[in-house]
Amino acid sequence: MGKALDVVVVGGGIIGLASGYFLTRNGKRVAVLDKGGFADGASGACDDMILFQSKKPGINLELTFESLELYKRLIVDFDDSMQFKNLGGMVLIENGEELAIMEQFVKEQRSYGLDVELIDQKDARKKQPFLSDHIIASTYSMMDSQIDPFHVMRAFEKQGSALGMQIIRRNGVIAIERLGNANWKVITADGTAYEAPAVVNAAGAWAPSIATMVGAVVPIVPKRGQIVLSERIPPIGETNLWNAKYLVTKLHKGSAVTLSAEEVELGLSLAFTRSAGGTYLMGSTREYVGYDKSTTIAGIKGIINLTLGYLPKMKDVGIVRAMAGLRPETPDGKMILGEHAGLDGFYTAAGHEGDGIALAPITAKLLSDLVCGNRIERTLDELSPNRFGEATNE
Amino acid sequence: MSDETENRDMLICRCEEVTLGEILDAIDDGFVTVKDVKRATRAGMGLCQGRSCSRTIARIISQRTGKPLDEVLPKSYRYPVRPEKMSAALSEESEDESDS
Amino acid sequence: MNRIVDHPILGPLADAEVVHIIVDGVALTARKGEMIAAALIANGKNTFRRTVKRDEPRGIYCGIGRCTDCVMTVNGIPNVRTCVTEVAEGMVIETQLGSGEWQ
Amino acid sequence: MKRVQREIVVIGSGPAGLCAAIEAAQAGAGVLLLDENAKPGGQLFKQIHKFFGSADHRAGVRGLDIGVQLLKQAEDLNIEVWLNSEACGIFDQNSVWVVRDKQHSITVEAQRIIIATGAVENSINFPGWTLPGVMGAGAAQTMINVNRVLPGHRVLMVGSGNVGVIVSYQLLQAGAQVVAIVEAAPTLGGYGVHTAKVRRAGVPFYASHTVKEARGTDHVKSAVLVNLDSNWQPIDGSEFEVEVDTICIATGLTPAVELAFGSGCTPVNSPALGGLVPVHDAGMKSSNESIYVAGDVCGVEEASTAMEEGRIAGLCAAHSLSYLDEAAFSRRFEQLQHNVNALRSGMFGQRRREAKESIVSSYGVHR
Repeated sequence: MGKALDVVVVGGGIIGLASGYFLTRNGKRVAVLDKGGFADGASGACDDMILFQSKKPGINLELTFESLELYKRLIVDFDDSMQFKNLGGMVLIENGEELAIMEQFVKEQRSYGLDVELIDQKDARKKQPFLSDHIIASTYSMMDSQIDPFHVMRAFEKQGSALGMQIIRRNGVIAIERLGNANWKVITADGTAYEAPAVVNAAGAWAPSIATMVGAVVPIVPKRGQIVLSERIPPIGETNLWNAKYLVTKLHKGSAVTLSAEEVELGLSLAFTRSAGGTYLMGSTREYVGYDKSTTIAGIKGIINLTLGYLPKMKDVGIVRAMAGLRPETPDGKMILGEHAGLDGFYTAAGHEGDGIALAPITAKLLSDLVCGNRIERTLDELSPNRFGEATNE
Repeated sequence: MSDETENRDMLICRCEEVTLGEILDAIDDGFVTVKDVKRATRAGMGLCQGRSCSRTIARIISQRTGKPLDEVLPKSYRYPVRPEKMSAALSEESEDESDS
Repeated sequence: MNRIVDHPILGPLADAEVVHIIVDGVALTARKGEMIAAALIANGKNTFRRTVKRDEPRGIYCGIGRCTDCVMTVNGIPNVRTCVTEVAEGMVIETQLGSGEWQ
Repeated sequence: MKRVQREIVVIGSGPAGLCAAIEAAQAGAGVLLLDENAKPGGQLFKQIHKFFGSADHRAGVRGLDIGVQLLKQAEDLNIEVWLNSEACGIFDQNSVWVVRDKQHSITVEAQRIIIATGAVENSINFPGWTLPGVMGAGAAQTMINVNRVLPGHRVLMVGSGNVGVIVSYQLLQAGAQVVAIVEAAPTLGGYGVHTAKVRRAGVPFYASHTVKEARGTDHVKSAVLVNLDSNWQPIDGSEFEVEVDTICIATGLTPAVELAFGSGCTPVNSPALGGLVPVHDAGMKSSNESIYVAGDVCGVEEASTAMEEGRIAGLCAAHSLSYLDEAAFSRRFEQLQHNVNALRSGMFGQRRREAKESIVSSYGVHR
């Protein structure tokens, strides 16, 4: 079983590896367990974004600010850029209704300290020459940044291992028992057991099944997102792009902005972002299909249809791959971070939906402070696993 | 395959220009399957999606770690299996062109 | 010229309609129905592109449309696999530098 | 996207695909045959050498002539053939996404799919292996026999298996000079009949040798060969340089399994058959009820075995749609089984036969 441990982290995606690194840096002896290979979960099937503009004012937006600052410090500590880039972002506006709602939303975001503005068609076209004529305006923020998930995970792994963090892959957790001495015993597929006073459930979309092993309830639902990857091409315009339509239908339930049948059925919205490898990730869908990670003809066609609607010139660009990831979604759109009531030493750090890359450092730091008993300025009640009351598995 | 250690600068992945050295370093860092090495180095993420290099990478991992080949493979198999222009993925075939 | 004009098994090369192509600004002739890569090699051109990182020359490698090493910019569109794309009259073919230019 | 329905869709019109389509059509099923190339026939039209084996395996007939005969049979049965049509993916077990002429997309909903996508050439790596002029032996074969263009004039062949020696002979026929054939193993690989022809033409063989380096700036100018000791390590000082403008790599083939595995067919590793292949039963059915496999995609063998496996797949796919009564089906099935087993004889054949038998016997386990 190896040397005694202080924390067993279940789940080796970006949240698990980041948490393992911060805990190890705080002097804890940590083992990170993953049932799959490197980045087999959502962390390996998503875009690179540290995105502000899609966030409603509130804790998610605040935590994204803090997370960006942490990334900047980690880049210095690790002496590794991890392909961090600050290209900025534009949310594309197609009609008057969207413009009215986005004007209001931008005002709110600015009051929350987000440096975002509305720009007209001419400026939008200057920043993104491939834009379709029907785009009437856009938001623009230099805050939206990105970092390469694979570089980040490899850096957390390398730095953590250097400090003694263990990483065990391809060996899933099959049971977690509570021992008499108040330790937890985590039993893996090959029979090895890992014992420690603290267990962190960082299993993303699979966090519910880990929680049930200790009788806890984590109301996370997998939400499939299909993504289509282009071939490597020189940069298309300055910034990454999203469409206002989807955001508006979320912000204003009764708004006159309507989605097409395809957009409703697939939960389609535009996310057009440049990867570290020079390819463009085009997405994405939002489908409740359980743990099925396959791609579909409807999904791929839907994404291409949507993208060409906003960027017609992309028609001559080739696609090399389609993939899907499972976003871990919570009922209130906020992550689950904290110790479970009545289960001392059992923590959950999961449920980041589409923001796992952006929020990994701040999640890991707060989780590590919780486990180590360090003082935390902000209250984390909003994120507590116990906020769902007597949640039952409906 | 000439002696491995000497040719660290030799390319293994033609599309993404990933060298033998980068792949060996990734293996030594614990990335010991074709999928792991792809995500750690981009080898296999290029235009041909690993068709040219996955088998070679599997052999290098197997030689370096002693793992049998079938533990190191398979790579991931995602569609489309050929690079297709976005316009081609979309444009319907008109009625007359295809028969019944 | 690298064309196999006569062959002990396949016999003499049948004549084919001539197709004119422009390669890096130079007018060349090709045979109707043949692949771009074959036409270029027949005309003595073996370097089809230069790579993104190392700016190294690349040409035909698998010859059956799978390794994507033979891609060039054809009629302004980069990453066209020349070993499985037929020539066409007036086709403009350019050696591709890196990931190519997108107008 | 436009959707059409078909009973049986065959992907790949090489020897396996052509024979699968013919057999299924003869049984009465509706067949659509797809190929991504402008001409059907796959490797058949590159094989200008004479086949050998028993008479009913068309011994003494050249590959390309077999191709012409099969195409004629397919036309007589008016099998629907879509050329320049790439099968990009198989979704929900039976929907084939096809892109035609690299311009149009169409979804073909098939009751049965026969994957006959063949194999791709392996690579070996040495400094300079990415220079123009270094290519697969199959690429050179396609250039000379299909495109009638010489890829180069002074050729080094790496690998002495059947592909290496046959392509060397065809390079000579096309007017190129084959400077040498190197083989890393201590003994040569190909069938004696092919090796003898090439040796008679004066081409030197270097067993226990490999390429240490290819030299050139924009194109291959020369190759440095090196002698290998008994455990395949280069012997310092044994290097010598040969002036060549082309290096052909003939170091084996790997099944082209992306379509099969992308649609969820279960893989199994079979070194004797070229690596990971889709598990299949004696009737060539994969782990997926509606998907059959045939030819090099489920085990690298020869064109003749690919043709027989194609026929078995076509027969069984048609029968699974209740074409042919039980008696007619089992009579034909027995005959085809006999044919394919007869081909897997001799030292090489035996190893492949055992590999196939272990795959078929493990079929139940893998389902």
